[in-house]
Amino acid sequence: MDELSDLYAEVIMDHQRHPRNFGKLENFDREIQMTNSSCGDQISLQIKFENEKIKDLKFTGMGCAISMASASVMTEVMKGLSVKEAKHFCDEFLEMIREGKVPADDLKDAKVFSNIHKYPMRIKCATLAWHALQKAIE
Amino acid sequence: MDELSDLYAEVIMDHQRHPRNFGKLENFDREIQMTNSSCGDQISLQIKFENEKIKDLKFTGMGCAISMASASVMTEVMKGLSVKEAKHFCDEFLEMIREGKVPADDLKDAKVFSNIHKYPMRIKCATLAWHALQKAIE
Amino acid sequence: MKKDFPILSTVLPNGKKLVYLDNAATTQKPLSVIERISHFYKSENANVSRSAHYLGEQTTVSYNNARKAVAKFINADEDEVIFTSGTTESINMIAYGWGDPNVSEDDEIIVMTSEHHSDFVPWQQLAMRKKCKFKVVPLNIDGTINMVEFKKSITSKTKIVACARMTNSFGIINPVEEISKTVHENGAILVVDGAQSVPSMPTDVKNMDADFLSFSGHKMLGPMGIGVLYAKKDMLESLKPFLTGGGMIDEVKDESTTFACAPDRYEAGTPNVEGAIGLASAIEYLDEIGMENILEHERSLFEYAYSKLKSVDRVTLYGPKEIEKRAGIVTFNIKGIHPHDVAAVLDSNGIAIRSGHHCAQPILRALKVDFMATARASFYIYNDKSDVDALVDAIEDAKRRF
Amino acid sequence: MKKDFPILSTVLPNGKKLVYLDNAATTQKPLSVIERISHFYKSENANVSRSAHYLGEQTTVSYNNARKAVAKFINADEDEVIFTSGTTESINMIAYGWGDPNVSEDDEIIVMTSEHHSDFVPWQQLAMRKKCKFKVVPLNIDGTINMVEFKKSITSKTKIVACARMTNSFGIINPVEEISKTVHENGAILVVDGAQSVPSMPTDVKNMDADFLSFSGHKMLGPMGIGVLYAKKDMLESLKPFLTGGGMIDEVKDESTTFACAPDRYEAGTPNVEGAIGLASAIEYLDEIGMENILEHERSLFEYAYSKLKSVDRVTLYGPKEIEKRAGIVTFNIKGIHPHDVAAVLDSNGIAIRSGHHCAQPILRALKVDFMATARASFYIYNDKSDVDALVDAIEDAKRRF
Ligand SMILES: Cc1ncc(COP(=O)(O)O)c(C=O)c1O
Ligand SMILES: Cc1ncc(COP(=O)(O)O)c(C=O)c1O
Repeated sequence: MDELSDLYAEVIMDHQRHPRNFGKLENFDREIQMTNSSCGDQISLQIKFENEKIKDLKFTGMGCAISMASASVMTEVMKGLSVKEAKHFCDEFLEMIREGKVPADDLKDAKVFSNIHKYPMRIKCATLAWHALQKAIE
Repeated sequence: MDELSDLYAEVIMDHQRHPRNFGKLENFDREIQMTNSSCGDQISLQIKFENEKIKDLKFTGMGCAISMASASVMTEVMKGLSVKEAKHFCDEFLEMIREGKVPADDLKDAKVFSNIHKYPMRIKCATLAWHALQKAIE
Repeated sequence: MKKDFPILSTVLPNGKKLVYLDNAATTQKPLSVIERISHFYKSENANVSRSAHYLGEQTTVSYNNARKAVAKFINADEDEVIFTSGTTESINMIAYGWGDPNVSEDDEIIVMTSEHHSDFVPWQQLAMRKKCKFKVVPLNIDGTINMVEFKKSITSKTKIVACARMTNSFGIINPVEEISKTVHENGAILVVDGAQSVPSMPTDVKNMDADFLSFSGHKMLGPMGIGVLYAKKDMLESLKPFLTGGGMIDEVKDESTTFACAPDRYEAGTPNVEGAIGLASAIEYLDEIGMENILEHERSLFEYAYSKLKSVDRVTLYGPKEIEKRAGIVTFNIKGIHPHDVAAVLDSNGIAIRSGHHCAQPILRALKVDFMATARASFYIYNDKSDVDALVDAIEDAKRRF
Repeated sequence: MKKDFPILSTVLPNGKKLVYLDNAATTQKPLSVIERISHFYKSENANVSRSAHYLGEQTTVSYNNARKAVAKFINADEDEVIFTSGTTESINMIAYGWGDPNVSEDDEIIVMTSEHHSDFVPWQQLAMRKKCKFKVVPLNIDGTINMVEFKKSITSKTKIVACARMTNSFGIINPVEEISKTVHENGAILVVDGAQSVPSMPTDVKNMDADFLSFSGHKMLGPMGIGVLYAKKDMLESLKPFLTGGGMIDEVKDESTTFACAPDRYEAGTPNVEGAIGLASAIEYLDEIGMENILEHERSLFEYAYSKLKSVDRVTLYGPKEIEKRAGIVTFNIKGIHPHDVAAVLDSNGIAIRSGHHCAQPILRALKVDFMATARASFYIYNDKSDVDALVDAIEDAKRRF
């Protein structure tokens, strides 16, 4: 395809069409709501912790393909990580998006967002869910 | 001389050096203070009326040569005029200054200000005293 | 006409030709305006009013002439034209400068649900400061003002009614003349947001009988950073100076300050002369075309786009169908595609539209618009039917991809 | 350097070459700034942040980069830089946005007698709104701040101290570092007016420990209509948004509005992107010369002018003699000639200076300056000794004529 597939990679389109961990938890320790004020994207994130680990997490929200796919990928990669690992993962992801830095660690599916730093107007879309997580575990 | 003599005509320089009717009246019916806010020029005008006529008038003030000479000339030409004549005279003067209109009536010494309309930044200087008079007799 | 606008020949890095359809956000500038600005800085620039030298005189004359040009353009008097930095500042100037000294706890302020945030939040905040009633007039299903509800909501306690002459969300032309009559019958003042209407149709402040009117230069071919507040002469008595400082004073003493006359008293600090003369140059360009013709042109493009899009599968069009209620704004959504993604696909086709809430969350919420966001294509003088065709093609591309 | 500034080759209608010495009022623009503006309108222009298309992206990136450039120039963080329309708006934004919510009747506000009206009237009006004490610090005979009196006037009740780093009337550099220490020891905040200092000397907000700093683009080679408010990070909590509207909100509901984060929350409405990028381009030009060098250059011209004028009959020079307290402003009067007439004669010689009260009536009144007005020649980067020579010659001409 064309240059748009840079932005809307297969994996992103897949997560957008079938978001993972979409919905509400019956039981959660922390809930964070966040909006991207310039474009109106919204996310609500619920987390259940156990032994300093992210035992489960789910999200609901409204937004573009990038922000929804990014939230979906985030929940997928974060499940089961320790809070410390999650923080580190977040930092790596945000540096990749904002500065185009190649991540030191394996970001798994989150790597498909590495092109976003070339689209400055979409950075906020790709990072919304991750900022919500950061706030939840800070 | 050069183009400056357009602005600072002999008559103007004479009135500036020797302002007529400068000072305070012992007895007056009306006193008006006015400032030109953009440049700070100030005038205080006192008038004594008699039978609908301007019997006497004096001014004090602080300002540039144009504004002081214009006040001096104004007091000289206005003394003895009826209020109606004075109003008319004022209108003619202001039209001459603001629009460059050749006055229908004889403005006497006040005609030396006819070049001022070519100096938009000095219009307020030349008209301050006349506005003060207008306010005093309106 | 496109050749007067250098930016319109832009080719994107992917080789696509730019089709600029984001005019309700900001318009492009003709060469004449760009060159007027350069000329100003190359041969006139000085501070205004207070510098009595050759350049200062040039600048002062140009600035005063710009004020005259604006006054003529909206049929106002010179003293009624206050230069601001834009519509948003103009409206805040009324809210603080007129609202604060004149509104009290028992009063009411009325706005329409379809107002732009800049004509909504300042009034809401004023109402909060004054602890007075803030009424938001409901809309009809097509986004037009529900006039029955409006007339019910206005009372003798109403002090201020704020209303856009044209909305930026759907491009609806509101019946301000009718609103104005009702407002004045009830003893309130009418504050008109002209940010969208002044660029797109004739404006006559006396005809519409607005007490205040605000608009922005950048939405009508002028530079950024300049706007206008028209204040009806009768209002100048009760409009308090809002920003204070140099240029708006008469005399400053330690204990008190006296202020200059209007319009100076409302223009604190060094004015944006560049902006004012740039706006005057824009007005010259618009006048040559004629504001009636501009409205007609926008409407013809709207009708063309509407007729093409109304039968396109998955496309929802917002706003009334009646052409006399509209100007050149087409607001739409595509089922299953978030407007940001629509905008991204359109952008990859060279087409610049806007997506999002358009600073108009209340109307989107009230009408329960999908995603609380829409795509919006807005036309201006330099657009033509081929731009609409390109838009429609790109919408098909978006549908294919999502 | 003069050749970078097209306007400086102006020849007046009477054949005289322009000598521009009104830089404290506004500065001229180098071709690079003028062309940056044209380029923006010819190939980048869009609305910022909210328009996610090719041009919108260009504009947003340029706007953000401009903010970074300003932050770096004054050693601030990006989030601490708020774009305004100029110094006057910046100061009003502090007075309304910080003053109104944080000052009460028992508090005190202190300003210097030498403040510009834009850094005097907003504080006086705030004090009047709050019915609190407004103290004006007396000056020494040379126009410098009487530091003994200042230290006596500040108390634990003092909330705000406002002071220019450089005055526009006499070009005096005030000891803000020392003032800052005293202010903070007393638990007050320091608001610095940088309108004159930022263009003429290095600025480091951390070093001078200002809580707020304001300046204008047009006085430092940038376009009109753009200014900066620096707000120290600690102050952002207590600085209320002042102008409300589009672009500064988080969510708007009928009953309430939540605001975005700094700096967006303080920039309501479409920002002046042209102004911001023009200012960034000006900063680039200034950085190439170096702010230390600019101060040194101004001082060398001041010293040259001072040494020539101090022995000229009928000429009175204002301000301190010590060069370390001054930059490139020479303020003077000629005995028996009103400064407006001085300016007129100088203008006929091609020399642009300013005459009048320079928006600084309090200092002129306090020092009992003749005419309550002065003539003022102010130098900038493109002036040289030949300009000073022309000034001195023209002063002789004025003396001959009056
Ligand atoms: C010291 C000082 N403060 C404030 C101002 C006001 O700046 P502006 O007119 O750009 O708002 C000026 C310039 O006029 C100034 O010299
Ligand atoms: C209807 C309406 N009102 C107000 C505004 C605010 O104008 P500005 O951003 O130029 O201040 C806009 C544009 O954004 C608008 O479309």
